[in-house]
Parts: sequence; C-alpha cells; structure tokens
Amino acid sequence: MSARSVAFLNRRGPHGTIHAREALEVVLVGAAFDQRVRLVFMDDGVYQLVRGQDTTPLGVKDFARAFRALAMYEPERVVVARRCLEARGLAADDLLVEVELLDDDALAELLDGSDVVLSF
Amino acid sequence: MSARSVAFLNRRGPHGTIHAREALEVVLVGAAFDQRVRLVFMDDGVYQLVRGQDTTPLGVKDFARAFRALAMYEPERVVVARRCLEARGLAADDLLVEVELLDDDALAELLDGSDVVLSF
Amino acid sequence: MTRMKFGILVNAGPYQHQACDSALNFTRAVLARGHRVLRVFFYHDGVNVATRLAVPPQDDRDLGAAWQALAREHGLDLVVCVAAAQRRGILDADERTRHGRDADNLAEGFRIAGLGQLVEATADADRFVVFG
Amino acid sequence: MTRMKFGILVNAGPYQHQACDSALNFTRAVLARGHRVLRVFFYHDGVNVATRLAVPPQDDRDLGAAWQALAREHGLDLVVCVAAAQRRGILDADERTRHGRDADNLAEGFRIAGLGQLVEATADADRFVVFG
Amino acid sequence: MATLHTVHRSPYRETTLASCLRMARPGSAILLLEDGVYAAVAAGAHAPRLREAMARLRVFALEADLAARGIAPDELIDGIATVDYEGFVDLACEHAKVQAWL
Amino acid sequence: MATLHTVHRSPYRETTLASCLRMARPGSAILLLEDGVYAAVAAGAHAPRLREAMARLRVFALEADLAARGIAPDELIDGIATVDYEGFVDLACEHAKVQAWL
Repeated sequence: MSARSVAFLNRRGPHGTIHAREALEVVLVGAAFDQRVRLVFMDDGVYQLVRGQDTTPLGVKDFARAFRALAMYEPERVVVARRCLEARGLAADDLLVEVELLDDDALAELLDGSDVVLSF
Repeated sequence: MSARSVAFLNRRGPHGTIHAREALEVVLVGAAFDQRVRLVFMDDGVYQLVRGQDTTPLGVKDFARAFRALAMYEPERVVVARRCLEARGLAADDLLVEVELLDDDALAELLDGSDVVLSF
Repeated sequence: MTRMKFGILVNAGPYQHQACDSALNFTRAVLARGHRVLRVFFYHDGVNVATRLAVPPQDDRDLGAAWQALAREHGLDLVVCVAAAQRRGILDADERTRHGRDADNLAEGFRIAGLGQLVEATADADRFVVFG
Repeated sequence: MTRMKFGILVNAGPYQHQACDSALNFTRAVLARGHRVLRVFFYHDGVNVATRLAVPPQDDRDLGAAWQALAREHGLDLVVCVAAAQRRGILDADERTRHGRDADNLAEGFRIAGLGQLVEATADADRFVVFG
Repeated sequence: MATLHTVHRSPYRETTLASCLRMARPGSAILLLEDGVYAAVAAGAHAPRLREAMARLRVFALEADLAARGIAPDELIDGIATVDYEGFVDLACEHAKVQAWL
Repeated sequence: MATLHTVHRSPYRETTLASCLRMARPGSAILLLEDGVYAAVAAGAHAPRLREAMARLRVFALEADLAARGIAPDELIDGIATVDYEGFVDLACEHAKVQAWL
C-alpha cells in the first residue's frame, strides 16, 4: 500500500493562539514517518508564512524560521489558498517559502484526495 | 458618590465555551456589592437566555435556570440587542426572562454610560 | 457495518471549550457501535484534562474521571503530548524528577508520550476525528 | 499624567492564547508609566498560568515566572479565582487538604481567592482592562 | 466515497461554516455540532446560504447540541436530518474520512 | 470623555470588529491588538469598512503585534497611528474607560 497522504489544514494566524506553532511541531515529527505530507494554508493560516515576522517586541519565540527548515523534510506539497491570500492583500512573494497557489476547486480536490486531514 | 455602574457584556453562546457560565457567577457575586449592574446580551450572547435548553443529552450542567434567580438580585437593567435577536430568528418571547430590547444606538449609549464594562 | 479502528484528537482544554465533552461522548458512541478506539491523543490545551488535582463542582461532570472510567472499562490508550504537557504543567513522576519539580499531577489512566504517537494513530486508524 | 489605579483581568490560558502575554506586557507598561496596579485577576482558563509545575522550553518565555518576578519587584496582587482554579486543578496547600488531594501546584506569588476580589477591583480601579 | 465535514463554530461569530462550504465538494456531507448547530435554524440569517448548499450536500445536526441550545426539531431548515452521537459514528464510517472545521 | 475600545480578534475569522464598530460612538477610539491588527492593513478586504469608521473614530494599532505579524508601518491604512504598550496605557488614561471586544 503506498504511503498515506496526510493533509495538515492550517486556518489560524501565527501568534494569536499556539495552534500554528504546535501544528508545525506535528509536521516536523510526521516527516520522520513514511507519509505523503500536504501542508495546506487557508483563511488566516496563510499569515503563518508571511515574511518579516519579528516577535521580539512581543517577547515570544519566533517560529516562522522553522518553516524554512520544512524544505529539508520535503513535504509532498505546500499549498496556499490564492483567494485567502488576495483577500488579505498578500501575494506569493510576501511569503517565506515557495508555495503552490491553488484556487478553491483545486484546494478542495487536494483535501478530498487526502487519506487523512488534521485540522488545527 | 453614587454606586458604580458595571456593564457585563456577554457575546458568546451558552455551551460552546464556559464563558457564559463563569460570567454569570461574577454577576451573582457582584450582586452582593453596591453596584448598579447592567446585564448586556449581544451577538451570540443572546442565545444564553433562550428558553428550553436541555443539557442532559450533552452531560453538562444546565445553568440557564440560574438566570431566573437573577431577578432576585435585581440587576438595574437586563438588555438584549434587538438586532442580534432578530438576525438569529428569535423574539423576546423565546427568552427565559423579561428583558429590555434595545436598538444599537440605545445599547451603545448604555455601554458608553457605564463606569466599567466587563467583557466575556 | 464493518468494525473500524478510530483515532481521536482533542485540541482544546476541558470545560473552557466543549470539545472535550464532544470527544468523550463520541468515543463512547464509537465503542457502543462495536468499533475499536486505537488511541485518544490530547494536544494543545487538551492535555489539561489529565490532571488528578481537578475538583469539579459536585453537581457537574468530572471530565478527567469520565475518561479514566471509560479507559478502564475498554482498555483505552489515553496519550498526553509530552511537549504540550510540559509547557502547561502536566507532569508524571519521571517528568517531575527530570525537571526537578516538587510535585506531579498526572491522573492515573493517562500516559505522557511524544507526537510520534499522534502520527502513528493517523497512519493506523481507518477514521481519524479531531475535536478542538 | 495623574497617577491612576489599574485593575487587570486575564480570561485565557497561557500559551494557548496570546492574552496572557498581552496582559503581562501591558502591566509592565502601567508600572513603567508610574501608575498603580491594584490587582491582576486570573479567571476562566487564565488560572492555568499559576502552576509551579510548568516547564516551558528553554528558548521560550516562562509566563508564570515572568508574573512572579514582576509581582516580587512591584508588590503586585496576583489573584487566582478559587472556583475556576478548583475546576481546572490549580490547588494551594489548603485546597489540597480540603479536597483530599495528594499534591498541590500553586506557584509562589499567586494567591487563590473568591470572585469578590474581582468585583472589588472593578469598584476601586480608575481603569479596568480585560484580556481574553 | 465522499468526505464528512464537521463544523464546530457558530456562523454568527466565526467564518468557519463559510470556509467549509467553499471546500465541501458535491456529494459530501456536513455535520453541524457544538455551536455549529446555530446554522441549522430556518429563521436564522445564515439559513439561505446553507439551504443553497443543500442542493449538492447532505446536512446533519447533532441532537445533543440542538437540545442543549433549546433548538426544537421543527425550527430546523427542511431537509436537515438530526443524528445522535452513534449516528455521528455511522456517518464517519459511511464516508471516506472526517474533516473538522474548528 | 469617550471610551477606548480594544479589538483582539482577526476580522477575517471573527465578527468581533464588526460588533465593535456598531457600538463605538463618534469620538471614541479603537485600539487593534493581537490578531485584531490584521484589520489595519490597507490592502486587506476589511480596510474599506474601517476607513469609513475612521471618519468618526480614531484608530490605533499595537506595534508589538504588527511586528510579530510582519506588518510594516507603510502597509497600514492612512491615519492609523501605532502605539507601544506604554502608548496603550496612556490611551487608557485619556479615555473614560476601556471596553474589550474578545
């Protein structure tokens, strides 16, 4: 049986709650398993990938850098909802990492085609 | 100095989180203090006062009954945002207790005129 | 109905959010329908259910005790994420010694383990359900 | 600027939500501007900051320790609601004995008290600020 | 087999249901639970959008959450079926997977 | 003296800002903090509504939250002033009270 495809559905911003950060920790651990990982960023989840985050004045650890390490784990796909990015006045070159911009239908298909979806 | 007016701003539904319930406990304790209490229900907060809540199948304690005890504590005013009630397909006679239905302007005035606003 | 293996993830703290109640009721139903529960994994504030120091009011449910009873009756594997638990102060005797603390509070019936246990459950389960 | 008395309420759990960080930074600023902090009251999951068993990662902030240090330096009154704390398993030695538990976890510098302390703070403060 | 989407938040407070409806493909099912059940009320402002989606999706609501919130069966949008927790389990089995909208 | 309203939630995820704008009376001030700062971005979908409200309200955004989210000052709606935590304290003192929208 080919490896299972697992989609991590990230829909929350990076700092208002800990979800983004602790979800990333699951992805990093998951990478060591034989899984086809799809990282999906939708709604406020797209904000997690925005460049230039500086959490020093807030006094909180900056975990955005960890996204750069992601490439090393070779997730099968890193996708961002185009519609959510544009609604927030953002574009692909505002992001920390190379991503696939998907329209709603393509995103729905990716999620639907994944064996498991983990929501954070 | 006349007693302080304190507005309790309730904007969350009754069971999804504990806010409604633990906010009510503050109101009940507050009643023993010399305060002019205004209970304000807005947005999903209006759902807290809906009649017929039965939490048995959920296995959670039903605290809506405590609202009936409220009258005993004689809050100065118990107000509900008319607009929020109507948006949810509700009317005054769906509610557990007698309330004042206020339009947005009147509600804004009440909140603005309170010495302190406690948000839950 | 074929017998299925379920994995369950609880991401929100008990009482503050309804997720823990929903997950408990759902898990009971899975067992009642004759399916198997591979593992219930508590992450984020979900770990807070696993303290033996909680004293809920008499007239209200005790979520920690309810999970313990269900686990005892059905041999459930209730796993608490070690990283999330450490950050929030849910420790067992080992963690207590390792971090030089003067007390521990893990409730019996829960075990502290790494995120690998979550990933494994997502791989082995036929159905994986998230509450949060 | 006249010197004002501030009351602060923290309604969300540490780390899970940013509210505890915001309240801490705000409280520091109130003191830096020369005002007085009457009381910081922790309610709902906000009580979870008051455990001495938390072991945050080295490279990240320790909110419990930060509040303790600020309280020591400025004589702050950090109050944890007894009802919310009991339900969630934050106990001091008295609560431990009263409820027959075998451990307690309240961090030094925090005190457990009733909701009257919250109501009193709303009455006495010139400005009352809520984080949650 | 299609996906079972679970919606856990009130449509009046959060955009969760809207996001779910954008991603739920024709033939899939939606279970409204916890505060999500408020979307099932026929007289509510969010009913039209859900009715429209029901042309391509099946929609269910969890009985325990409806009862806790004082929502009677006759207040629901026509066509929304109610299930108990065991019904929720059966729905999970009948679909390829469960996808939570939190 | 008018009220200082604080908005702590993202306008894309929750209706918190919308509720605040309905209740904030002319002459009062709004401080966007935590995820609330996302409303301050000029190119965002929620900018028009906030711009309109700025005809009758002063709007501020908390610097630490803007920095943490990678939002540069030049991305903000014209007329939104940024403050640090001490500025937040001063705003609280200058207004009759603080009202939180959570």
